[in-house]
Amino acid sequence: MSVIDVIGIAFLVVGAVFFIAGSIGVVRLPDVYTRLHALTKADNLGLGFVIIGLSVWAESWIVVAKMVLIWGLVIVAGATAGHLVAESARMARIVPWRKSS
Amino acid sequence: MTYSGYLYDLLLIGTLLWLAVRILAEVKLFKAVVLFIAFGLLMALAWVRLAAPDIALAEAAIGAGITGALLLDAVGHMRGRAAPYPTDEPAGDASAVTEMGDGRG
Amino acid sequence: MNAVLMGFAVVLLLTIIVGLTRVERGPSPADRMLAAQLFGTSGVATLLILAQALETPALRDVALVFALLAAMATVAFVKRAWHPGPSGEEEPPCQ
Amino acid sequence: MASAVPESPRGVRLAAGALCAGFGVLLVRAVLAIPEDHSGLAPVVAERLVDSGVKHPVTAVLLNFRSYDTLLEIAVLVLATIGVLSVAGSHPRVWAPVAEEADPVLSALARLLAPFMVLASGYLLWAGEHAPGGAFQAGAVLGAAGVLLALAGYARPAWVTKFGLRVVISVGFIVFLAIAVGVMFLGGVLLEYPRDYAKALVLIVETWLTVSIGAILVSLFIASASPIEELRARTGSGR
Amino acid sequence: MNWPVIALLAAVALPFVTATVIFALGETRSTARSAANLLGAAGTAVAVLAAAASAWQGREERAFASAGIELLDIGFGLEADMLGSVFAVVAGVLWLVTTVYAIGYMSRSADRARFFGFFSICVGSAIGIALAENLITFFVFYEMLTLATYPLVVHSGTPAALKGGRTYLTYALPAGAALALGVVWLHVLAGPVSFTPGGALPFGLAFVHPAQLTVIFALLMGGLGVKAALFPLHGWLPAAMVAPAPVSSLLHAVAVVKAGVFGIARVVLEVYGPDAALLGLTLPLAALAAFTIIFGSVRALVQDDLKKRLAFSTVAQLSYIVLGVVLASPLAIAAGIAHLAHHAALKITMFFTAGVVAEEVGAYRVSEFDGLGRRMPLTMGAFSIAALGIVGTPPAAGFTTKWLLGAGALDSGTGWVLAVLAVSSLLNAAYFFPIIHRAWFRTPRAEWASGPAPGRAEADLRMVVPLVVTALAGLAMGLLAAAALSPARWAMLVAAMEAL
Amino acid sequence: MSQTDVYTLAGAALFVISLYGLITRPHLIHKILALNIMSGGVFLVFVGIARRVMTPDPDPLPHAMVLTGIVVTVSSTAYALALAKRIYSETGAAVLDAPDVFERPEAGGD
Amino acid sequence: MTDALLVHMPALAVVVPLVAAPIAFLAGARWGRPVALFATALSIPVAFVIAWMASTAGEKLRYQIGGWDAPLGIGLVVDGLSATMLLVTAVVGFAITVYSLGYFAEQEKYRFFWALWLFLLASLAALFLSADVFNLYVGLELVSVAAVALVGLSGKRDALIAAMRYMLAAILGSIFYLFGVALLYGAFGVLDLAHLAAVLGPDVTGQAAFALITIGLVLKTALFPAHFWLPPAHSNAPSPVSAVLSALVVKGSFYILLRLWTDVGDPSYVPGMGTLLGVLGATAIVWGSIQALRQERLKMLVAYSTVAQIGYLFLLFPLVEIAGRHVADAWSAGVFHAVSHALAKSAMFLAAGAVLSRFGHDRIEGLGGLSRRAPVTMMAFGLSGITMMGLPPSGGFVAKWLYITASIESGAWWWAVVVLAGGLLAAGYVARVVVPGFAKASADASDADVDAGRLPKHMELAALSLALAALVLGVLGQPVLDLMVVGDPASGVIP
Repeated sequence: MSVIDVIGIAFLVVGAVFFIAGSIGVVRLPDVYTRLHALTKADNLGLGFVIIGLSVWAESWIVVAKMVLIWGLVIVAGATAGHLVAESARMARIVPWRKSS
Repeated sequence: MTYSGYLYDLLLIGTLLWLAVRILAEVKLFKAVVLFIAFGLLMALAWVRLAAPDIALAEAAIGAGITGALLLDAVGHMRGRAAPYPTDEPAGDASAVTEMGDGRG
Repeated sequence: MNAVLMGFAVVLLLTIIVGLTRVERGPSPADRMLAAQLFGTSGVATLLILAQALETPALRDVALVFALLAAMATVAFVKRAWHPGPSGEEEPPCQ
Repeated sequence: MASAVPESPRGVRLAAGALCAGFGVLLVRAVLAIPEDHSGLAPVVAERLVDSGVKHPVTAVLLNFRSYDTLLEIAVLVLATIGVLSVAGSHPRVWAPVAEEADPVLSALARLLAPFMVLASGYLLWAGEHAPGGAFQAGAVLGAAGVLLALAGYARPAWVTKFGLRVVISVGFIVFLAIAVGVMFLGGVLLEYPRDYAKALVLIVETWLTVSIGAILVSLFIASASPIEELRARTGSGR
Repeated sequence: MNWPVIALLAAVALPFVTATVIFALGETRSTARSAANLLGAAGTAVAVLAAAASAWQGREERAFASAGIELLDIGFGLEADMLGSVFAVVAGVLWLVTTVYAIGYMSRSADRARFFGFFSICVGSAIGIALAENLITFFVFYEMLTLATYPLVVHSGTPAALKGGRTYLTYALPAGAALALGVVWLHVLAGPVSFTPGGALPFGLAFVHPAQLTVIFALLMGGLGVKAALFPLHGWLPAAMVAPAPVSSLLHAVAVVKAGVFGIARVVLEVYGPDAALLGLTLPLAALAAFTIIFGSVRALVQDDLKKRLAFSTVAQLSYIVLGVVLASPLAIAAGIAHLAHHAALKITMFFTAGVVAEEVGAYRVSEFDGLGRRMPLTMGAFSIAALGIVGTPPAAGFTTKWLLGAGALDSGTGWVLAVLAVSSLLNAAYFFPIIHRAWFRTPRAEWASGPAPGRAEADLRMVVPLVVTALAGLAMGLLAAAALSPARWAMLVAAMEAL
Repeated sequence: MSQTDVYTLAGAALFVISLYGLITRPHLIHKILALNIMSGGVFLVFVGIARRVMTPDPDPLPHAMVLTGIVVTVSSTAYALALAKRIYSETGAAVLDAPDVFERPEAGGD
Repeated sequence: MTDALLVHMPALAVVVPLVAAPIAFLAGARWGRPVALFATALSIPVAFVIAWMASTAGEKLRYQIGGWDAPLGIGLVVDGLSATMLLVTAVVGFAITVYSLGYFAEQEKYRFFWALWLFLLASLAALFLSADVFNLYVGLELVSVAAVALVGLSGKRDALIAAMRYMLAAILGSIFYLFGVALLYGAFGVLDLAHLAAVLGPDVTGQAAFALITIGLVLKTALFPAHFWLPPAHSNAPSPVSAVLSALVVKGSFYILLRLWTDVGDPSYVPGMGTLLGVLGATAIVWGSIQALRQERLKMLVAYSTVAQIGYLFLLFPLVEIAGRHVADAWSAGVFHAVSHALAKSAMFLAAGAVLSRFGHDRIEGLGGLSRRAPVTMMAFGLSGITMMGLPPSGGFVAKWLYITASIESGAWWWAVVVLAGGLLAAGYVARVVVPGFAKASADASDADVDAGRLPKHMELAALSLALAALVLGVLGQPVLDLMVVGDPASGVIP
């Protein structure tokens, strides 16, 4: 296993951790607004690390570019989706969670 | 084939079957449809595992793009009235609602 | 190497399965939809990893398509499926 | 829940269970008995691939070896679209424009993503010649772009029955059919592409199919989607 | 194609062509329709006579004119032979007469296009039955007759008519199914069956498959027995009397019911032949026919409705023919075949009379006939001639029949038939003489006493003339029984061939 | 049991599960979903069969057939959904044995 | 040139309506009519030429699409069976087109009728010609989607529900069929019917495939007990659509069954299958007829009659299994019945549609005086009823004749009893319409309106000519009987 591999795997591990965190967040966090964070932050970061990790093995820059493009698209989609869901939830009068309640 | 590959296949298939059962057993339409969208995604992963990227591509484009949108639209169309059979009560009457959601987990 | 990558794929699959419990539990449609959005991201990551593991570059195209369409379901959901009643009720049962 | 749809009677469930169990046994036996070493038609496809005009075997099968299947498949798609139009078209209500309702974030997303989707569609079309991809996948992505735009309020459902849309829906099929029949006048049989032109003809067919499939998928969505007013009127609230 | 073949084809085809023309002309163009109808009927009469003439000429070598088409090994064939010609001529010639009568009778009725159209089809089917060369062709026309008669039975559209029609179908359709099964079964067992004097079954088949042949015979008789109104399958005939008079006259006295007995004659004489007796099938049939004779006569005795009485009389008279045919001696066979024509001419006269009387003076019941002879002398005169003929008063036609039948019965050693004949004749007299007596010797109703209004005929002449003609024909058949072309002589020739 | 077998059997299982769902679930959306899953099961069997070859690459023919099948399924799903929605609009319920909510028209097809 | 054109005839049979369909779609309601009329008229000579080609060739002809040979490419097969079905499709299709010209009087609601209709005809032609099991799947789907869309065209509540029910059954049937195709390909590695016939062996997978395909097609053919979708669909569709559904669409899936069980394999390939299909057929005859006797609406009655008549088709499987092809031509009986039923049932539905137009309803009890108010229609109904009953001289009679012969010859006489009993039951339900038709016009219908809503002549004549064709088929059916066995390996050995 080369140094390159180690670096790649390390990034993948970080990515995986973020994904796991995101999932746990989605399951454990108390309301829809907080769970949105898990979605928009943890997972997108996780994907970013995975892509960085995979880039070390990439056969060409085009592949890397494609993966970065994909990352960008996912971020945009995630951000928009988060906004729309939050907006809808607000319209639906879902009350944000407070520690006191 | 590696053990992790086997594990992956079994997990994937197990989830697919479980999803199929859940989709069809689910009383809430919307939930069933979301589960079905997840099912489509996992099917795409299955096509990948079976070395059928063409089909994975089609499944991704169709499942995520059109079928999902159509199903969600249909569910939206059908949920104006709370009861599947029309009743004399006004739509959205609390008596016809089983589950109240306020966003709390 | 492949085995390691497949291991990561297994982990990502597990995150999807964990996410499914949120779809199951709800309670609001927004929660379910949100979890589904998460699968999209995980799926993209899985596909990219599998592209490497199975040496099938075409899977990156699949991932690209997934990424492009990731928001579709949520948008359709927001615009078409979810228009809750005055009380913010849960979606109706179908049976 | 007095008004709930009754679950199927117990007898039906039991019978269905027995039926499905029987099928299960039959299918498991049948599936396990499939010979492991079967080669199917893969060798024939590999052998003839050079004559097909494309390098990707699946595309070769779809658009040359068994292009008749694909022709009829597109007919199914067009047919279903006509069906949806006819079901939705006699719908008493007409859509009104919804543009003013567009969410700014959503329309920004649509404007950002739509060009990417069109590009990706072109890419998949091009890739189909030598790699996974092709007309259907490309068309599906194109259609998704249209659906996204429609959701963001850029589509006017009023035009779903207009002549222009009918042309776009059927043009792929018409071009495909025209080429299928046209080659008969070049001395071939139905759908027999002359070797030298095979690649070009397949590409022409695929391109138009992509356009049509995209249009069809958009129409399928727009024509049948319920007007937002109706949804809102029913619930008395919402966006 | 030579003229006999043309005549043969024309005899069957012309009525159908006429029907098509009538349907096409529709309800409104009644003059053209009547003209076409008369023309068709006249043409048909000529054609059947020509076909009969060809049969007469070729009587030595039987199959003179024939034509047909093949479908698989189901051959559809037509042939003018001596036996068939009798029935064909009876149906064809009487159609012409009936057409004249019917145009008068139906002149104020609705749905005439439908009526005359189906009437033509019925006649065409009857002639087809007569001239069928084999059992399958026979069956085809037989079923066509079944169906085409239905619209005529229910013609008036009243609930009673619909009920009568339903009864008719309830009997006729299962009979058709039985016949179909029998015909197909026989076809499987014996191959194509062409009617042949002396039987058409392959030699020895009766020894190989006696049980199957018996069952087939039962199926065939069950199928044919309905139209032949054999007890207990006769129930539809009185019910069908709701039909308009021309229908009762031509169809329920001649074409339809005779199709049944004619079929029995064909099957017994020209399909089974001697095998029928060999298998022991004739005696039960003869006994059944004899019982039907008595039964029908007794039932006729108690009917007050004239058409019903005539219907039961028909039930009885038809069995004379069956009885004659089954007795299998030449004279008896001749009696049966001759009675086919005799009874046709006589009974059609009586039904015509019933129709005229009902139309003109509104009398339906025997009890309303008091003094009717004064009011309608020609009509009742013809009726009386016909009644006497049927009763069998010498020298009328019925007497010829009974004489031949009796002689035949003695020949074949079935003397009990004589007793049946005697009882039946008494009963015939008992149900017809009261009518004659009432009509001529009872005090007429006031409005009838002076006869028909001065300067007017007693009824529409289009109705009176035909019934006089048929009565005279019936009379002539009896008086001239020994003449060269009389039905009786013709029947003797046929019988001679059949009994070979 | 090979990888292919597992997927093929899973296809058969999906077929059976959704057949049961199709029969017993009254709601039209459920029935449509069941049919989709069912065809997914059949496609799995197809692709599983495509893998049962000696060559490293799978047999392209079943792949092509599945692609065709997917298009066909999408078409019919879209039409079925449009119908289901229309039925819901007309009857207020998305089931086959909808009760008579509105006046039933006199005659059938015109 | 003529030779070159001849070669392409099989392709043309599909292409002519297939080209016309999108043109009609683009042309819209008004101009769709001449397009459809022209295309369906053109299909008739094409079908006749194909029939002529088949009978002169005396063997199966193939047309390899794309020039690719059989195991890889898709072939069109022309033999007696496919030529016969094409001929019937062309004739019935044209008659229904003529009828529809009057029936769909440029209503906006029906603007897509012509396109759907031409697609349906094209897909039927494709189905009848296809020599490839997967291509047959696509053809089946095409037929189903077109048929369902036509059923739902009116947009009425009952029609929509009927269309949905039909759709679900049809898709389910297709999926079963597709599973069978997958297994066949897995077991034998070919899709072409002829190749399949050559390599078909007694194999668990193959048998399961046959069973699955049969279940799927039985569902689509609406054989008892899978007939539940048919009566609502066929009775709620617009009448020309009902006609084509009963006449041709159910025959499409039956045709594939026939190919599969008598051309590729034989009924003994899966033990007991032939008998099972026969028993179901017999039950269908009885059950469908009894239901028809109980209906209150004319179109429901006719639809249940279809359920019953479909039963007859399936009697051929046990008889062929017991007796083989050579002893008794039960096979010909089945095909001939399919043909004559196609003609008669379309006539019957067209007549029912005319009744609906004329009376404004189709309640049987309210049909008094039909014979006076619409005599041609009544005639068409009555004549097609004769074929339903199987009485001479109709085509149905010849079919029943052959069935009875086959069952007596093979010693399985009970099938003959079923056939005859079915005929009597058919008489019962036909009489339910015909009898009140002769009644005096019912009280609510005065004679004044006899001329009020006169039907276009071509509509009534279309129905009448189909009924007459069914009738004449019984007498002049020999060419059809000769045609349909052309190229069939088992034919020509009738001892």
